Amino acid sequence: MAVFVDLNISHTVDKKRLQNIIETAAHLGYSTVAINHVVDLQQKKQEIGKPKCVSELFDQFPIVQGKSRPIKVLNRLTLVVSEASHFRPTNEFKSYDVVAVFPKTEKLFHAACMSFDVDIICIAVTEKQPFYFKRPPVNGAIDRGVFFEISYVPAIKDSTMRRYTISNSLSLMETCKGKNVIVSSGAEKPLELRGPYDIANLGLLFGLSEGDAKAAVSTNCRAVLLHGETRKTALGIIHTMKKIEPTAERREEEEAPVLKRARTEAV
Amino acid sequence: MGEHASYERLVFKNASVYHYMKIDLILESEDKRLNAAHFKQLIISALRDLYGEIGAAFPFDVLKFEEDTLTAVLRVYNSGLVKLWSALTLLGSYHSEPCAVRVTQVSPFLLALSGNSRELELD
Amino acid sequence: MFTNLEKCPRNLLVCEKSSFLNEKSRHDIHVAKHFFNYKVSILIPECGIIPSFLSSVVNGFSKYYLVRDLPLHKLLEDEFLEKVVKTGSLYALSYKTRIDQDNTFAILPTGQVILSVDKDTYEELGLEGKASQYNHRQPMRYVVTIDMTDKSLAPGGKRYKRVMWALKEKVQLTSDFLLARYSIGGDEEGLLQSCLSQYSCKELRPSVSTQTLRDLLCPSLDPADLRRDARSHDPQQFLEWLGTVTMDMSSNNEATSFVSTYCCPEPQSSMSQALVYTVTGLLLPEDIHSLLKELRRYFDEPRFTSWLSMTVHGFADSPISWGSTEHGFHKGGENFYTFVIFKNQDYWLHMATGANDGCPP
Amino acid sequence: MVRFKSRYLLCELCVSDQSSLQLLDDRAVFTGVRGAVCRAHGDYGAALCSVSFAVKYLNADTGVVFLRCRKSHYRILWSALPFITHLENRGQKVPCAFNCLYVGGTIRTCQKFLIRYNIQQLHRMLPHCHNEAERLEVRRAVLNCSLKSLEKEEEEDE
Repeated sequence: MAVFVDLNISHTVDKKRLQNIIETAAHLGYSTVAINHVVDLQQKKQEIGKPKCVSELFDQFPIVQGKSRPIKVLNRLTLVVSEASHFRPTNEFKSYDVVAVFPKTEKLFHAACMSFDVDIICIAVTEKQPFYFKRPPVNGAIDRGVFFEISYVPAIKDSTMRRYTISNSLSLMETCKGKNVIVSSGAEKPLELRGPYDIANLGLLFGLSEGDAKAAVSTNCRAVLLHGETRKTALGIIHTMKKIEPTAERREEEEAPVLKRARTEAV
Repeated sequence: MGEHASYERLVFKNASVYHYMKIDLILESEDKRLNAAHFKQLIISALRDLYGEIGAAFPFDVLKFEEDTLTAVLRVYNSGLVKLWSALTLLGSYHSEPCAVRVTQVSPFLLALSGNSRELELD
Repeated sequence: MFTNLEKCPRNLLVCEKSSFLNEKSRHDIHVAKHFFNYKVSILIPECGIIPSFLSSVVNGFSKYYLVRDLPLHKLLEDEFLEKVVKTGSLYALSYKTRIDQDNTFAILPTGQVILSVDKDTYEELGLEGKASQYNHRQPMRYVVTIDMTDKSLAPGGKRYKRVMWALKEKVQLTSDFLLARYSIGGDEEGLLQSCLSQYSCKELRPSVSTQTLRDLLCPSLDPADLRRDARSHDPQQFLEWLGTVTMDMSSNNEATSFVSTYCCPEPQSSMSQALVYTVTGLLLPEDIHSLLKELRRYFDEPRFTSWLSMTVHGFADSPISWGSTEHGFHKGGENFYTFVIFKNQDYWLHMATGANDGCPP
Repeated sequence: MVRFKSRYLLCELCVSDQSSLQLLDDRAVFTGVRGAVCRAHGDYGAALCSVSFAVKYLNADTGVVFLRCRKSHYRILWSALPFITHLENRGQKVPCAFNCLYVGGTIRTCQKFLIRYNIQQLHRMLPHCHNEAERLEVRRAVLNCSLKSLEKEEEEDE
């Protein structure tokens, strides 16, 4: 029981469209959204840039429907990896609130589950899953508090992809038993977004139970965000940042322990 | 107290055989018109896409449809609720033009649809 | 075929049949215990305009206030407690907070404060509460109940100080609130306003709307027959019909028609006109009780109809439904009751709640 | 390790012309059945069935087919089979119907059933032989074929 979150709004350079999508998300009752920057590491010369500051997007963020708060917008990085050597955590990661990885091979999936310092592992929805989900890596990911993501927009757009989405997520559920799953949109247009209760219902088709399906758009997303925070900070206990003042020497600032590690555990 | 009705109490669990849904159809271009029959046909075709001929055969009713606002109230058997709802969620186009269905409220009681406190706006 | 898709959330419907003249009749308790009412709609068959005695009752409904960004501890300070909470019945419900997502607060006229909060807030708050009934895998929502009338919570006491410390220093729980206060004298006009003068406070009156329906079909009702064994329609069918009327739907379809096969339940009769009268806002149980009393008087004069109905909807995001029974929002958050009042002072009462709710009393 | 439970559907392909069975292969049956599931149960049914769906065995001589799918969804597959009126392979249409004989949890139980079924069929068909010579011919053929090639039996029936 937490606020509704959509962690996958596709980034476009078209600012107007992005604003439109975020307004629609706020209207549908999402309290937090993340703009997804995809970097395909297969292609050469792909650099992980710093994301644009979200505050440039709006002068005033749209109010979430039925609430008096404005919507929260975050940045997310998704790395498409097909070779293990491509994945190199860099400092740029820290400028994103959430980092996801889309492993293309079984070996990488294993590595992503067991060792990569990421928050989300994307599940293929536009093609047939090229490998089986094995229990050890999936359990490893669950233990580490990493979440699996299913995007539903391809299922709206195309009948074949709908089949892949459903069958891939069903085979994932056979292994993970509905734990550590989030459902997000991947929307490129406002009309592709769906309301949180609709998604909670759609989760039943993906093999989730009713409670798990609602958690997939709310509590699990909250856990992802907290997990992201632990990556940015030292386990969420110490937060270091540079002081911008030119005269002052670099100092470590200790913030109050906002997070306890236990809280990021999967729910 | 012979003249008055004697006290009687009944408790029903899952008494209602139906669920009711209040929905909005949103089309990209606003000049398209459709009537209740077209609307139902659209939903049936969405059901057929997702659940095939067998899925498209289950009954549901369009209790109310307003052509100017494209809002509707549907009635569906409990066993078909999840199917109908998910078909509406995955409905993405009408006559090859993007569209979306927004579900405003779902309830096992039709009366509850007439008093949704989430619609209260005091500003 | 797809068994996992055929389940749906449970719902409860409690039906009672009794007479207002029955000494043991509990109708007033049921009304009084349903604290946060959002909408009342009255259906009077064969009636064109609302009788003046009814509209005057409705006009006398208590005002309510929308207060912006009000810290919860303000409502629990000694001064406010003494002046407002303990001298009349105060109803407070956080506004624009959703029970399945946000922290939701309510103050009941019994002096109980109910905080339905998420896990983070609960842990920071450090007040004793219990896990919400509607949790999944791990508790993510907790309900804290503070009884301000409890002696150990008297202002100045140790426990009181702790509560205030938690709400003031630990976490500043702030929200928009809907407030209303019922007092018999009604002398303290603006008492609430003066107490909360430093916050933006808007006075609101319940809004009223009237709708006349013509030529409709209506099921014939027999007060003695709640269960409807003998006849063919049951309480659900009646409630469904009531729904179609209040939402103005056609109810004379053929069984073969394509769009809708809904029909008015048999046996039926036709009605030349009917009046639907709705009041919306934060409505107090006391006011609803007086409305109910007046509705019973409707039959003092000879009328064309033998029954009328009153439906009261609760707030979907209230943390309680009846008394202190927990209320939740799964898909619909419905909690409402319907009185069907008969000429001979018999009544039916239907109380309904949705999936994440306790059973109505 | 938890085993994923499967169901095997033992089906018989009924055709008017026995030789047309030779036109079929695993692939044709696979696409035909998948198409039927998709028509009858839509994208959702097709997606459910596609998890571990396979044509395990096809005997082009006797028309015996083994289909495998997950235990939880075999009814979806089963209920779509009656709607198949023809299969297609390389542009050639083979009108046929699926007759589901047995549903088992392992290939082994299906095989046992198939043997029993074929023996039954043999007993049923044997009295139809027109003369002693035909009967002897059948007997010889049955004795000739080893236990390994069970499917031969049925061929002799015809």
